[in-house]
Amino acid sequence: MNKVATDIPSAVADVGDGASILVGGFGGAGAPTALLEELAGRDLHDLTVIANNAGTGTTGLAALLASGAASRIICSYPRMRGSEIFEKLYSEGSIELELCPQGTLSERIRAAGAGIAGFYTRVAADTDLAAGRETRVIDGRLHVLETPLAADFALIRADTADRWGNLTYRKAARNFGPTMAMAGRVTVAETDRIVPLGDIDPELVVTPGIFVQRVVEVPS
Amino acid sequence: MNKVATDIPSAVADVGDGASILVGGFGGAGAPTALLEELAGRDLHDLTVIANNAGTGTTGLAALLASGAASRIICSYPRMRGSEIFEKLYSEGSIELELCPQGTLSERIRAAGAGIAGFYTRVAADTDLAAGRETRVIDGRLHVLETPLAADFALIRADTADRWGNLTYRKAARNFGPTMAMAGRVTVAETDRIVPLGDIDPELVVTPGIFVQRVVEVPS
Amino acid sequence: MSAGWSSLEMAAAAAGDLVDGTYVNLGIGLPTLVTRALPSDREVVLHSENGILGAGPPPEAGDEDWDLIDAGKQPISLVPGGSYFSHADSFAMIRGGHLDVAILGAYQVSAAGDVANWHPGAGIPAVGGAMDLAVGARSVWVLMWHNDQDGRPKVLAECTLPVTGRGVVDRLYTDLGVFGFAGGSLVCRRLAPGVDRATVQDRTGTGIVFDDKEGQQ
Amino acid sequence: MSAGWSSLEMAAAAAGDLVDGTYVNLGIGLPTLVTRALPSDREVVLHSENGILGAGPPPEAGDEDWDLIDAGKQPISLVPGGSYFSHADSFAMIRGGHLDVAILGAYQVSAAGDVANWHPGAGIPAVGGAMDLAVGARSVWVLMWHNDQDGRPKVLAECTLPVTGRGVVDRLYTDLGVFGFAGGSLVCRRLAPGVDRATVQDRTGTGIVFDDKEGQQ
Repeated sequence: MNKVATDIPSAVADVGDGASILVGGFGGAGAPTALLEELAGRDLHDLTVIANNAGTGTTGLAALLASGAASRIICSYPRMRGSEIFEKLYSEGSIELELCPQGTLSERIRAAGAGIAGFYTRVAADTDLAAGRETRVIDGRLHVLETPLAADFALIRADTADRWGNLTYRKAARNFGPTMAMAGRVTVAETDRIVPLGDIDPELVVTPGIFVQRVVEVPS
Repeated sequence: MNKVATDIPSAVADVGDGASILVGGFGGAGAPTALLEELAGRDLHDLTVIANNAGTGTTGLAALLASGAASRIICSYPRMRGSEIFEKLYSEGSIELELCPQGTLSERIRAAGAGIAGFYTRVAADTDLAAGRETRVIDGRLHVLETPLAADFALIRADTADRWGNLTYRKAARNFGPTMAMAGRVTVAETDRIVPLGDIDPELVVTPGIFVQRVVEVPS
Repeated sequence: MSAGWSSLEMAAAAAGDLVDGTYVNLGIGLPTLVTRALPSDREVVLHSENGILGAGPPPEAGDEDWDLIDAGKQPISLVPGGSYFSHADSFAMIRGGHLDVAILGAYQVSAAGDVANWHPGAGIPAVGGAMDLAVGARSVWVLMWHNDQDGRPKVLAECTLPVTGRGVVDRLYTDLGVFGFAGGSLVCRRLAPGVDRATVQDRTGTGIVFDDKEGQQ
Repeated sequence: MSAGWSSLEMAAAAAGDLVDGTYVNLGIGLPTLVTRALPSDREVVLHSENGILGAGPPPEAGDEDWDLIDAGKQPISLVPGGSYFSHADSFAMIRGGHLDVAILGAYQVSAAGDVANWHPGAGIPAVGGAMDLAVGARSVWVLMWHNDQDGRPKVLAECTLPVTGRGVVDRLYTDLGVFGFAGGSLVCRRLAPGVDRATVQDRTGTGIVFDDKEGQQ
């Protein structure tokens, strides 16, 4: 078993038009910048991107969006300093936005990875973000039914990997990585380094390799 | 902030009749034996115990059950080699058993800790364990609605703690600990050692202290 | 607008109400000032939604670590006893009622304790973790200016902007004082120095019940 | 009962069908024998429901670590590349479809691929992770004796004991051969040495479609 991809292009070679992609990172921390820019350099179309933000500046996710590859984005916080590329695409009507509360977003992704077909949460109940959604009163309080959010691919950035796909993360670059890794039908991790099998302390593994299909070394 | 209890009795001093208690461990690994035996030595009644097993031999959970303290147990695997104390109580009608699939048990506990009011799972659908339960067809498959399982107390065993309640575990003694810690209104961890604040590498913390109310040093 | 608290004084009022051992999430914007005003005689653990407990002050210029940022994507540090965890675990803390206090910024707050802070009314909205914090934290405090840049009240009988959560705000800190909510009414608990009851009522879009013994002394 | 496979030979038949890179959960009882029969030319990663990936063989006597046990509470070891995680994460792996194969022991299997393995019909039942594995693993294999201790068939038209999961079994390994399920029928894919079609049909409680070219050669 060897999940190490030889280079960046081969790590995401099978991402095609219409694919749904979970993209790790909170701002720049944990963003799989190299994988995103590889995709940005292709002639991709109609991707659905699921990420916390909608990219800033001109690199990484912003580059992918600027390439016109994405027709839809599901995220919690698209508007921030530097999100001009997304804002332009959105105002032109070139990209559809589904806004989702951040914790509901991460929980929907976890649900997909954990085989949970739906869950009830108070978050967003009786707000515009839950307009028209199925609700249920539980213990006297209004809840919204939320559904799992899986994707064809999960692209994440981690710190250390081995050839079985075990991953550790660095500080708060962990963020969405462990959760998205569970929910990608194919999860690809770009990592600072790849070490021999057994070099990662089993107590320190954050994402067990079972959730990861490919790793590629991209030193920062 | 100092969550270190001075001794075992004071760590569980407020456990009273009728309390619900999450009890960590898978077999003996991760079982909070000292805390359980402290409770067994009191004149407690009508406890609800939530645990994977129902105790074996005569120590730990078996001792608590033998003391007559528990009137009800929710678990996945009560019958195993050495579970004679539970079997006797059950056959006498002294203890009520609610059997729950192991993954549904851990997910119900997590739901309580994570503020999820209910979730749908295929597990147990169309089996005797889900008889009479609310169901829903999702994507053409039958699912069961499961509810969160919180408790007044969670008693767990960990490896290393600090005075903020941060915890690490040892090997597969981790099992239910991190999940139950989230779901106890008061979570008490007995640990092999307590180290100064800052001595646990922040990347290695498995249970952040926010989930833990008390720690007590019980060397193994 | 010379009377009342500065932004740092508002933050200090909130910070002073955080007792030892409190787990707190600070929203982006004004609430981040609370970090600068925390009394040194107590341990308050700061939670950052992106997977951090024990968030500490910004590092010296040149020492920034862009893998260690806060919810506003600004470089921070980690205090001894801090930890890192995933977003799913971070929001389990929030949604599961483990945070003692969330201090939010806001566009508007209503007399019933509704808060509106995710949708400016026009343009692209951005909710982030606001709705999770609004319903998940055990106690929700709002820290905001009492009036908007044009002098209009931000504390109203009803929010006119889309709400983040309904009936969730427990305390409100503004430049004019500290407020609570009871029986569907805004209650003034404390007036900022140099602010009188008539002024605060005049600058508020809903009736106020005054219970500000401390502030009047 | 002299014809057919020993328990270890049954386990070897299943083990031989596990390809390199497979993530497998082995139920307690007979399936644990699969660990002894794994071919050395491939890496198969063993999952243990109590929070282990990379479960390895039992340690030498005297080297047991009771914090490192398998689902049957027996001491094991961890192979390089292994990891530890919580029960919630372990069952997220199971329920979420991340395990390639679960090999379960069973009391009964039906022609429709139902499996009964949690309730012996009398006494105290114990479900453990059986129901989670039955619906969660991508492929569910059952490893069991073809008949019970009294010679009665355990492969039936319908399970008479409470089922663990319905229509979930993909393959069945018994002492008499290897079976699949198609169109509501049991399909014999391979006969154990010395077992003929008449014998296996005679010892089975449901009709068999034979597709055992390999076994007949």
